[in-house]
Amino acid sequence: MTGTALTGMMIVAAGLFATGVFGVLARRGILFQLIALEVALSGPALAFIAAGAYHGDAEGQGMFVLVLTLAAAEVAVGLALFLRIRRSKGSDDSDAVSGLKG
Amino acid sequence: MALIAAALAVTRYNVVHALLYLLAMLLALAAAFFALGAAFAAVLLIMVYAGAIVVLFVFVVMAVGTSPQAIAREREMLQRSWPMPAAISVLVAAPFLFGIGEQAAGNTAPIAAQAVGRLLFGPWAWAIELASFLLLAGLIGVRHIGRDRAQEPEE
Amino acid sequence: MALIALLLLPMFGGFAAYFLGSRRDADRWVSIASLAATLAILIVTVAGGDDGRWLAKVDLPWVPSFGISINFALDGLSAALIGIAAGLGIIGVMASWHEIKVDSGLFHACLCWTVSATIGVFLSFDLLVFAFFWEAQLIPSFMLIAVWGHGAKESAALKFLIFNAVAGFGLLAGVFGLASMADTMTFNAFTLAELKLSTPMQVWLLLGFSLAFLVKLSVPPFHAWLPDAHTLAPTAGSILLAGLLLKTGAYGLFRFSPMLFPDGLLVLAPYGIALGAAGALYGGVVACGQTDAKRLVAYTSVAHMCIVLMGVAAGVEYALAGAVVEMVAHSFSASALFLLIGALYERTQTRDLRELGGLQQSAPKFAAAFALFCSALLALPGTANFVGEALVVVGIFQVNWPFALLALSTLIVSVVYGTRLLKGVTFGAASPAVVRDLGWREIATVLTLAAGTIAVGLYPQSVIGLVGPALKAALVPHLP
Amino acid sequence: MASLLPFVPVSALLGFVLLALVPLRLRRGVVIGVGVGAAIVPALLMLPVGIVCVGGACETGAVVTILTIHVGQLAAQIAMSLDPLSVVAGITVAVVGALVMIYAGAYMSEEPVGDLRRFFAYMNLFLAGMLAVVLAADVLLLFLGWETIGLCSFFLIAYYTKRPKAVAAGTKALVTTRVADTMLLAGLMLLFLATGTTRFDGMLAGVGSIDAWHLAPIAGLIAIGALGKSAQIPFHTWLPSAMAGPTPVSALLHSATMVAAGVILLVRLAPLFAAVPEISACVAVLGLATAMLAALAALLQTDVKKLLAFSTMSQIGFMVLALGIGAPAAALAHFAIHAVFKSLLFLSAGIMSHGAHGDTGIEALRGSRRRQPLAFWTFAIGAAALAGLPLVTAGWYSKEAMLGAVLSSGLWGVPLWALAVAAVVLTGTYSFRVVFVAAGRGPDKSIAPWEGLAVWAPLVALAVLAVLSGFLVDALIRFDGGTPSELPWIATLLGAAAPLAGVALARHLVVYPQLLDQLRAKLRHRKVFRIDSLYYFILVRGFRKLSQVMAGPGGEQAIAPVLEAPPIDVVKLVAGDPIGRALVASATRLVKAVVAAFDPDRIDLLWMRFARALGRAWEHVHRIQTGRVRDQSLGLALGFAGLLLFAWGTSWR
Repeated sequence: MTGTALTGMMIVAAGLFATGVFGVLARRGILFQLIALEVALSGPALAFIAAGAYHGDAEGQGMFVLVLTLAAAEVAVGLALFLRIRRSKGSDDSDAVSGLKG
Repeated sequence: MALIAAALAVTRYNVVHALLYLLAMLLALAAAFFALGAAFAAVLLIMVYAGAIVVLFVFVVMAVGTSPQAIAREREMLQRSWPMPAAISVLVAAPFLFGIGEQAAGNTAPIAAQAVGRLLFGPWAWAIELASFLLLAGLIGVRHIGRDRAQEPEE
Repeated sequence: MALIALLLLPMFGGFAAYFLGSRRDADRWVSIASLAATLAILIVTVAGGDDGRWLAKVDLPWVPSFGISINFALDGLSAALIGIAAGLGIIGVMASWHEIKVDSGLFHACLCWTVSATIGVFLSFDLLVFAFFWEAQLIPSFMLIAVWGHGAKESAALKFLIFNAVAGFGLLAGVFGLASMADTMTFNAFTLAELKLSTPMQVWLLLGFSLAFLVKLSVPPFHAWLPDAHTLAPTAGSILLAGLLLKTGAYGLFRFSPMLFPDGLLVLAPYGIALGAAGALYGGVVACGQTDAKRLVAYTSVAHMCIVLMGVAAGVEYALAGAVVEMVAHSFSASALFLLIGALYERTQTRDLRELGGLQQSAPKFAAAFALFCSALLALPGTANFVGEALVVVGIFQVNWPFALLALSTLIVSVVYGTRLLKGVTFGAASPAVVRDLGWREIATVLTLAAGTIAVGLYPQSVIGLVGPALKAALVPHLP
Repeated sequence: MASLLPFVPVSALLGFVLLALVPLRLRRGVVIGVGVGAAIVPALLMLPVGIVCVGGACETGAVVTILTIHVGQLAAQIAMSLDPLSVVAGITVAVVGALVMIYAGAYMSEEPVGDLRRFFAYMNLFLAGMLAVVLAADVLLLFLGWETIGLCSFFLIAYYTKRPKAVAAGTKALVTTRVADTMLLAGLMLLFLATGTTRFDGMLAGVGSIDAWHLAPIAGLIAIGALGKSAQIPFHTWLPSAMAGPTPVSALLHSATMVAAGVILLVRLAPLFAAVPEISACVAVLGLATAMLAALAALLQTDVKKLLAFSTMSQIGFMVLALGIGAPAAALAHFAIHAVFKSLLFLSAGIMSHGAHGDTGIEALRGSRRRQPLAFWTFAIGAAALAGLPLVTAGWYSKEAMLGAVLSSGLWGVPLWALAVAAVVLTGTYSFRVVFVAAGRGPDKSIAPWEGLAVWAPLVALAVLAVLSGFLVDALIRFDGGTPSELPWIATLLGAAAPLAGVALARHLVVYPQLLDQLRAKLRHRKVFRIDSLYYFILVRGFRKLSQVMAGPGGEQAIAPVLEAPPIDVVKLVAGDPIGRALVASATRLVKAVVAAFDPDRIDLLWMRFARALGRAWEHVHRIQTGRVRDQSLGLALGFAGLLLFAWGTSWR
C-alpha cells in the first residue's frame, strides 16, 4: 500500500467525519441526526482500517470492531430515545427537547 | 464515492432516501476495506451496519411512518440553517487535511481474520469485555427508555 | 498522640452535641466538656514539653505515595493560639446560652467543628493537610452565620464563603507550586523549607499564600466580607470569627512566610508594611463612621489585624513579639466586645448607637465591663492591646520610620472610635428604659477575658516567653 | 524604706478595683469610705518615704525594680525611683489628692450610689496613675500612668453622662491629649531605640551618644507630648471645656496634678532638653506665650471655673518657661506650690458657687463674703498665692525663683523676663477681680451652707500650706539640685510690685466694669478662642466627613455632633483674617478632594459591584445555554475544532 493511498484514505475519512458533523449540526430531525452520527463514526472507522493496513497490524481492525460495537449501542439507545421523545412530545424535532436549558 | 453518498445521506429530506444513501455509503466503505486488505472488517461492516443497524432504522421508520408534511418541514429547517454547521465542519476537517503529510510506502499484505481474533481475545480481552458491557448497558437502557409509562400504574 | 487528641476531641464533642440534642442542655455541656478537655490536654502537653523548638511532634504517613503525612508540631505560638481557640469556644457556648433556640445541637456541633478545624490549622505542618483544614474551617463557620445569624444572614455568609474560598485557591496553588519544586513528592513544610528557590519564584509563591492569609486577616481591600459576617453572625459566631478565624490568617503569615520564602518576604515586606499601615488607618476611619455597634467593632478588627500584618512584615523581634501579643489581645478584647454587644442586642433588640445609651445608669456592671474593653480597644497601656501595638510600632521604627508614624496615627483614630462606641452605649439618656444587667454566666466570661487582657497587658512576658522560639524562627534575615 | 515605694499607688488601685470591678452591691457609706480611704493611704505612705529621703536616702537615688520583661535580647524594666523629683512630686500629689478626696466625699455625697461609685473608682484610678507617673523610673510605667490619667480625665469630665456638653468636652480632652500622647510615644520609642533601655537613668546617660539630628526630633516629639498634656499652646483648647466635670475633678485633675504631668515629664528629662537648646527655646517661647495669652483670656472670663482653668494654663506656662530656659528645680517648686493653691481655689470656689445655687458665674458669687466667710477667705488666700503677693504667700517665692532664673538665663533673659512680669500683673488682676467681686454686697441667698470637718479641714490645711510653704521654696529648690538665683534688687522690687499693680488694676476693673467689656469686645474674636474653632472646622469636621464618606451611606447620620457648633460663624470668624480664611479654604478643598476620591468607589461597594457584574454576566451567559441538542453539539464541535487547531498549531514545523 502506498503512502498516497493512505493519504487519500485519510482525506476520505476526514471528509466523512466532517460530513457527519455537518449533519448532526444542521439537521433537526432526530432520525437524521442519528444517521449523520453513523456517517461521522464511519470516518474514524475507515481511518483505523487504513492505518492498520498501512502498518500491517491487526489492531486497526480490532479498533474497528470496538467502533462498530459503539455504533450499535448508540443507535439502539438513540432510536429508543427517539421513540420515547416522539411519544412524550409528539415531535421528532430535537430542538423541542431543551430540559437542560440553563 | 463514499463521500458523495455521505453528503447525500445527510442532506436528504426523506428519511427513507437518507437511509438508502447511508447504505450506499456503507457499501462503498466496505469496498474500500476490501481494497485495503481488511476483508474481515468489510464483511463485519456489511453484516452489522448494513444488515442490522440499517434494518433497525427501517423498522423504526416503518413504525413511525413518514409524511409529506414531515418532509416539507425537514426541508424548511435545513434550508434555513445550514451555513454555520457547514463552516464548523470545514473547520474540523481542515486541521486533518493539513495535518496529513505524504507518507512512505507501507505494508501491503492483507491482514487475516485470525490475526484480528488473536488480538481481540488475547491482549485486548479487557476491551472486548468493556464493549460487551457497553452493549449490555445499551440494551438495558433501551428497555428502560422504551417502556411506556402510561401502561405502568405505579409511576 | 496528644496532638491528635487535641484535634479529635472537639470534633467528637461536636458529633456528641449533635446527637444528644438540646434536652437538658446536654449539647452545651458536652461541648464545654470536650473543649475543656482539649484545654487540659494542651496544658499538660505544654507543661511536659521539652524546652527546645518544639513542645511536641507527630509524624505519621497518610498517603505515602503522594507524600502526604499527618505532620503535627506544637510550639509556643501554636500552643497559645490553640489555648485561645479552646477557651473562646467555651466562652462562645456560654455566651449563646439563651440566644440559640433552633437546632441547638447542630449549632454546638458547628461551633466545635470550627474550633477543631482551627486547631488543625495551627498544628499542621504538612501543607496539603494545612490547606485542607484551612478550607474545612469555612464550612461550619459558614453554617453558624447562615443558619443562626440575624438579618440578611445568607448573603453575609455567602460573601464570607466566597471571599475565603476564592482566596483558598491562592493557598492551594501556592502549595502545589511549591511542592512541584521538590525532587520527591512531599508536602512536608520542613522538607520544602530547605529548597533553595530563586527569589522571583519565592515572591510568586508567597503572593499565592498571602492571598489566602490576607483575605482571612481581612486586610483592606480584602476586608469586605468581615463587617457583614461579623455583624450578622450570632454572638458565638462573631467570637469565633474574630478570635480564631482571623488569627489563622495571622498565624499562616507568621509561620509559613518566613519559613518557606525568606527571600520573597524580604522583597514583599515593605509592601506588607505599607498595606498594613494604610489598612489600619482605613479600618479605623471607617469604624468611626459606623452606627451599628457590632459593625464598628468589626472595623476595628480590620484595623488591628492590619497592625498584626505590619508586625509580621517588619520581621524584627519587637514587631513580631508585638504581632503575637496583638493577636492574643485582639482575641480577648474583640470577643468580649462582641459578647457584650450580643448580650445587649438580646435585651434591647438593637445595636444602633443612635438608639442605645444611658446604660451607665440602667446597667452599671455592663457599663463597667464595656468601659474596660473600650479602653482596651483604644490601646490603653496596661491592656494587652497597648503592648502589642507599641511593640509593633517600635519594631517598625527600626525598619522604616515614616510607616511607624502612620501606624502611630492609628492610635489617634482608635481613641475616636473607642470613645464613640463607649459614649453611644453607656452615656447619654437611657433610651431602653430597663435593661437587665449582666447575669452570672456573662460576668464570669467577661471577667475571664478581662483578666486575660490585663494579665497580658501588665506581664506580656507570659506570652512573649512562650512564643520565643517561634519568634526567632520568624525573623526576617538581613534586616537589622 | 525605698521598698515602700511600689506600694504607694497600690491602695488607690485596690480602691479602683473594689469599686469598679467587683460585681457586688455596695452601700453609699461603704462607697465613700472605700473611695476616700483608699486615696488617703498613699499620702500616709509617702510621708515616711519623704522623711527618709530628706534624711539623705535620695542622694544615692535608689531604684526599685518591680518587673522585668524580656523581649529577645532586651530586658525592659518597670521600676520606681526614689529621688528628689519623685519624692517632691509624689508627696504633692498624694497630699493634695487626699485632701481633695476628703472634700469630694462631702461634695459628691448627694449623687446616686452608682454614679458615686463610678466617680470614686475613677478618682482612685487617676490617683494611682498619677502616682505612677511621678514615681516612675522608666518609660513603661510612666506611659502606663500617663495614658491612665488621660482616660480617667475623659471619664471624669464626662461624669455627667447625660449632659452632651460634658461628654463632648471629655472627648475633646481625650482626643487632643491623645494626639500629643502619640507624639510622646513616638519620641519615647525613638529614644528607647537610640539608647537601648527603658530606664530614665540609662536613657539620660545615653543622651550624649546620640547625634543631634536624631536627638532633635526625639526631644521635639517628647516636648509636644508634654505640652499637650499640660494644655499649652497649641493644645490648650481642651482645658477650658474640661471644666464641665465636677469641681473636685477640676481641682485635682485639671489644675493641680494631671495637667502638670507634662511639667513632671520635662523635669524628669531635663538633661535631654539641655542637650537640645533649640527645642528648649521653642518650649520656653510656647510656655511664655501660653502664660501671657491665658492670663489675658482669664481676665475676660465670666465664669469662675473657666477663669481658673485659664489661670492654670497660664501658671503651667510659667513652669514650662522655666523649664525651657533650664531651671527645672524652680519649675518643680512652683509645681508643688501651684498644686496647693490652685486646688484650694477650686475647692473654695466650689463652695462659694454652691452658695449661689450652683451658678459658677463670677457675678453670681457676689456676696459670698457674707454667706460663706471661711470659703471666701480661703479663696482670698489662694488668690493671693496665685497672684504672688510679696513676702506673705508661697506663690511669690516660687514665682520669684522662676523669674530670677529667666532673668539670669542670658541674652534673651531680659525681654523674656519683662513679658513674664507683664503676665504676673495680669495674674494679679484676674485673680483679685474675683475676690473683689465676691467681697461685694450681694443678695443673701438662703441656701444651707455645707458644714462638717470633711469640707473645712481640707480648705484650712491647703490654706495654711499655701501661706507657709513659701519658706520652704529655697530648701525645695536646693533639695531638687538647683540653686536659688540671686537677683538684682531692682528686679526683685519690680517682681514684687507687679502683683500689687495687678491687684490695683483689679480694683479699678471692679469699680469700672465697662472697661472690661470694652476690652472683651476688642479681643473676643482675635485671641485664643479662634484656634479652637479652627481646629473644629479643619480637623473635627474634616475627619467626620471623611469617615462618613468612607463608611458609606449608612454613616450619614453616624456621627452625632461631637461638639456643639461653635457660637461664631466660621466665615465671620475669619472675615478680617486672610491667613485664617486661606487655611479654612484649603482645608475644605482638601477634604473635598479626599471625599471625591473615596466617594464613588469605596472598597466594599467595589466588591459588591463586582459581584453584581458577575450576576449580570450570568444573565448573559445563561441565554447561550439553550438546552438544544444542536447547539450543544455545536459547542462540542467548536471546542473540538479549537483543540485540533491548537494541536496543529503546536506541531507546526
